[in-house]
Amino acid sequence: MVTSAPLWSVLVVPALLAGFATVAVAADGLLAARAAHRRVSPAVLAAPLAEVPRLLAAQRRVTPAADTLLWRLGLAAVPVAGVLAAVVIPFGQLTASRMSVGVVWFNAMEVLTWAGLWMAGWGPNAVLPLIGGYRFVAQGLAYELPLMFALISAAAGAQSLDVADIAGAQGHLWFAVWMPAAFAVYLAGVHAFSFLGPFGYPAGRDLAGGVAAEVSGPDRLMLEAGRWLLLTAGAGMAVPLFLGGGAGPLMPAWAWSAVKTLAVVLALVWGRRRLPVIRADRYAELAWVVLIPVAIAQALAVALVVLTTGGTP
Amino acid sequence: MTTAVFWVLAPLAAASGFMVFRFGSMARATIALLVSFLASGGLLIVLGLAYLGTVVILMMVMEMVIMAVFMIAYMMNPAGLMPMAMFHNKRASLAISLTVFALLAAGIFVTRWPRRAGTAPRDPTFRLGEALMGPQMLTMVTLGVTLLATMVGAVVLATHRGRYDRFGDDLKRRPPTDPARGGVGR
Amino acid sequence: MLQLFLLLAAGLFSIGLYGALSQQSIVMIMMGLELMLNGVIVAAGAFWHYLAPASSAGQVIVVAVVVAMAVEMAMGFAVVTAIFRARDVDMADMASDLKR
Amino acid sequence: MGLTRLLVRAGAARPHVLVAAVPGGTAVRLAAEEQLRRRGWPAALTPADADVLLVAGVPAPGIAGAVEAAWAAVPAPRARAQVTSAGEVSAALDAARAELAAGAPQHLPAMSGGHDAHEVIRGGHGGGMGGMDMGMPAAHGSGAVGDGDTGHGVHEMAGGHDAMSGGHEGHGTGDTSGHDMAGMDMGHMDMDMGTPAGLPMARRGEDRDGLTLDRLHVPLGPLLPDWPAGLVIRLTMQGDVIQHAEAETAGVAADTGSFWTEPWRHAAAGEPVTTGAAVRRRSAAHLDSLARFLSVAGWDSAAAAARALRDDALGSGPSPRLGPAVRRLARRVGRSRVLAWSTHGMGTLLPGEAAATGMSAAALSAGGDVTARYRRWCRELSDVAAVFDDASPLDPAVLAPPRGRPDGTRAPSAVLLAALPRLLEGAEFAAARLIVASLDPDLDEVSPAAGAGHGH
Repeated sequence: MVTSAPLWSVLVVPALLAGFATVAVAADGLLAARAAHRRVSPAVLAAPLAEVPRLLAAQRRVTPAADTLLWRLGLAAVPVAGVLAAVVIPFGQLTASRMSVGVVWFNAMEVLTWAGLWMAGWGPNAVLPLIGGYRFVAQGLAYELPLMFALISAAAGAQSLDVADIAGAQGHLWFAVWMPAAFAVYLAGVHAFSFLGPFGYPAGRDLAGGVAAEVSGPDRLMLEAGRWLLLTAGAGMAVPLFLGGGAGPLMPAWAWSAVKTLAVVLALVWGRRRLPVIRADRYAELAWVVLIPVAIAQALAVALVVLTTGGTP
Repeated sequence: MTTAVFWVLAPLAAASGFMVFRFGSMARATIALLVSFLASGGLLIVLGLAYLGTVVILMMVMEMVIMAVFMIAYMMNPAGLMPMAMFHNKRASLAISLTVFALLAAGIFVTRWPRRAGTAPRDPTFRLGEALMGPQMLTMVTLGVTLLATMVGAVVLATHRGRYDRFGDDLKRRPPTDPARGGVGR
Repeated sequence: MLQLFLLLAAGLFSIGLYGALSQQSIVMIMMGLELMLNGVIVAAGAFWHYLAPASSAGQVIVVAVVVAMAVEMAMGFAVVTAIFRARDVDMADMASDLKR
Repeated sequence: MGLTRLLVRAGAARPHVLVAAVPGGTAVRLAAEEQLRRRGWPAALTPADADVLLVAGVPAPGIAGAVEAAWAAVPAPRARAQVTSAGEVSAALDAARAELAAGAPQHLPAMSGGHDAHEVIRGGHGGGMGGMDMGMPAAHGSGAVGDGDTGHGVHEMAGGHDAMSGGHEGHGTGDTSGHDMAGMDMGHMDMDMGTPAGLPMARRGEDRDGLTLDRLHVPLGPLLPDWPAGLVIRLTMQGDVIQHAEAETAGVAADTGSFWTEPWRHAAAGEPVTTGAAVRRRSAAHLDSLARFLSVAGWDSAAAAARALRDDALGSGPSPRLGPAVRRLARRVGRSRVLAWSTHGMGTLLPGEAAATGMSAAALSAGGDVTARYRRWCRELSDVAAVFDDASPLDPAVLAPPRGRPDGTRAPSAVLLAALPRLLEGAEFAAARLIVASLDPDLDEVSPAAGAGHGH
C-alpha cells in the first residue's frame, strides 16, 4: 500500500530528481563523446558537472529594453514545474504527496512550461529567443493533446486518477504491454515537454539556442537543469503509469522504482540522439491528423476492455 | 489551514486581477491574469475540489499563453514600451463597478446564509463524474455540442482560405496550394 | 469564512467588470470577461464547500463556467481575427458600426 | 570572494568556446573545431554561452565590428584568442583556459566608431545594469540577438534603412511586434509617441495570412553557428515568415583563395597533386557542409560523426578505415526517413528555372529541394570513398572541386549566393536556415565585387 510520506519528504523530491537527472546528463555526455569519436573516460562522465560552478560564477546577461521580471519568472518556472510535477510520483511505497487527482496534477504542472518558456522567450527582447518561445507554444499545441489522451488511457485502465492506484492496478500485466500506443505517445510527450532531442525545436541550434540564446550564468543553469529535471520527472512518472510502479520480485519496492526509473531515463537519453529535430510545422499536422486519433482509439480500447472485464484483459 | 491559504491566495488573486488593467505590457497583463487564475485554482483545491482546481490551473496556463499570442499580434504597443493608456469612459466604468461591488458585498453580509447541508463526499471527483454521466447528462451533452460548434465556428470565422483556394476551382488539385506544407504529405 | 470567499469573488467580478467596461481593445475586454468568470468560479466553489457539499451542483457550475471561458476565448479570437483581417481594427469603438 | 574564485577555477576546467570564423579563416576554424572535439570542450552557440571567444582568421574591416559586438556580449569571466594559423590553435586554447582560471582582470572591449547607436540604448536603459559592475559597458548593446544581431557591425545603415538604424532592428522589432501607429485614428488615445528605450518601433506590411502584421528587419550572420563565414542575409520577416531577403558578404578579403579548392589551384599552377589528396579535400568539404547542415537540422550525433570523419579525412597518412566509415555515415544520413520527411519540398530550385536565370553547371548540380541537395553530398561521398589513398596525379577534368567548376568567370559559390534570396522568400525561419545550410556557399571562392545577390 502506498502511503503519503511526512511533509519533510517534499525536500527529498528535488534531491532525488536531481540525482537521476545527473545520471541522465552524464549518460548523455557519454553518448556525445562516442558520437564525436572521443575516448570515453571517467572524466567524460564528470564533465557535465563542471557546468554547475562554471555557470554559477558567470555573469548574468542583460539586454536592452528587456522584460526582466517575466524573463526570470519564465526561467524559474521550468525547474519549478519539474519538481512540482514529481511531487505526486510514488517511489516504492512512499509518495511525497498522495493526491486523489495525481495524474491531472502532473499534467497541469508539466503545462506550466508553456508559460515558462514563452516568458523566457519574450523576456530578453531579442529575435532568436522570441522565435524559440513561440516555437514551444506551437509544439505544445501539437504534443499536449495526444499526451493527455495517453495519461487518460492509463487512468481509465486503473479507473482512478490517483497515481498510486494506477501503479497498483497493474498486478499481473503492465499497462505498457497492453497500451503500447499510449506508452509511445507518452514517451514522445516527455521529450516534448522537456524540449530535448527530436523536440528540441524551441532551443534549436538553428536559433543559436533559441530560448537559451541570451541566457547566461545562474539563469542558464536554471533553464538547463530544468529541462533535465522535467525529463527525469517524466521518466519517473512513466514507472507507475505504465511499468507497474514498485512491483517486482526479490528486491524491495523502492529499488524496483529506482531501477525502472533509471531504465526509462537511459532509454529517453538514448532515444534523443537517434533523430533530427522534428519541426513543429511538420509535427503539428502529424499530431492532429494521426496521433490524436490513435491516442483516442487507444483510450477507447482501454475503456472497452475495462467495461467488459472490469480490469486488465 | 484553509484560512491561512486563503489569506495568501485571495489577496494574490485580487491584486493580480487588478494589475491586469494597470500593466502597460500585454505580456505582463496576460501573465497577471494567469496568476489570478492560478490563485483561484489553488483556492478550489483548498476547498476540497482537487480535480476542478487542478483543471482550472491546467486549462488557464494553456489558455493564457494562447491569449498572450493573440494579444501581442493584435495590440499596438504590446510590450508597453511607450506610455499610453487605452481607456474609454473610465469614470463611468469605475462608478458602475464600484456600485456593483458595494451591492454584492452588502448582499453577502446581509444575507442569512443557510447552514451547511450534508457533508462532503469522500471523493468529490467521483461524484462529479457520476453527476455528469447521470442526472446532469443533459448539461454534459449541451457543453459538448457547444464546444464542437465553437471549434467549427471559430475556424470558419478565423480562416480566410476555403477549399477552393486550396484545391482549385474543380477541387482536383493535389497536393493543395498551402503556404506551408504539413507533416502528412497533403 | 464563506463571506470572505464571496467577497473575493465579488471583488474579482467587479474588477473584471471595470476592465470590460473601460477597455478599448477587444482582447482586453475579453480579459475583463475572463476575470468576471474567475469570480464566478470562486463563488461556486465556496457555495459548494460551505453550503451544499453533498450536492454536485456546485461542481457542475464550475465545469460549465470553465467551458464557457474556453468558448468565449475561442470565439472572441476568431471574431477579432476576422475583424482585424477585414477592417484592420481591434478596437471596440472602431467596430461600432457593427451596431447598425 | 574565496568561493567565487573556487567556482571560477572549477568552471575553467571545461570552458565553452565560441569560434568566430571570418572569411579566409576556414583552416583555423577546422583546427579549432577539431581541438574542441578532442578536448571535449563544448562549442558555444552564442556569446551568452561562451567563456572564450576564438577568432579564427584575421577579421577584415567589414566583419571586425561584428566580432567586437560578439565579444562585448560574452559574460565575464571570459578570455579572447586571436588565431591566424591552424598550428597556433592548441596553444591559444591553453592560454585562454589559463587566463580564465587565473581570473585575470577583465579588459574592456574597445568601442569601435560604428557603435554610436548603443549610446542611445545606454541612455534609455542605464538603470538596467544597476548593481552589476562586470566590466561590460556594451554588454546589452549588441549581442542581444545572438550572433544574428552582430551583423549590424558590418553595415551601419544609420538612417538609410527603413527608418531603422542598423543595430537595433532585432531588439526594437522583436518586442514591439504590435502595431505601428502610423495611419491609425488615435485621436481619443492618450499616448506619447516616442521611441521606447531608444529603439524604433516595427512597421506593418502585407503578409500571407492577410493580417498585415509587423515587419521585423533581422540581419542574419555573419557570425551565426553553422553559418557560412562572412555571409549576411538581411531578412524582412513577419512572424517567422520571410517576406524579403538580401544576401551580402561581410569582410571577404580580395582573392585569398578558398581552403577547399586548394588542391585544384595547386594543380592548375603546375604543382604535383595526387588524386587522393584532392578526394580527401573534397570529401572533407562535403562532410563539413553535411555536419553544418545536420547541426542546423538538429541531428547532433550525426553531425558530430561527420565532423570527426572530416577531421580524419583532412589528416595525413593512410587510413584504411576511413572509406567504410564515410560510406556508413553517408548511408545513415541519406536513408534517414525522418530527415527526408522534415526537409522534403523545401527551397526547391528547379533546373529549368536555374538555367533561365543564367546559372548553369553549379546551379544545376544544386537543383531540387533541400533533401535532394544533402543526398547529393551523401552520394558523392560514397562514390569516392574508395580512393582516399590514390597516389595518381589529379586530373581536374575528372574530379571537380567540392562546389563544382567555375561557371565562366563566376565561382560556383557566387551562383549559389545569387540563388539564395529567391529561395528564402516565403520560407519560415527554420526552413531558411536549412536552405542556407543545404547550399552552403563558400564565400572564400567569391570575390567581394561579385558577392551580393538580390531577390524579389
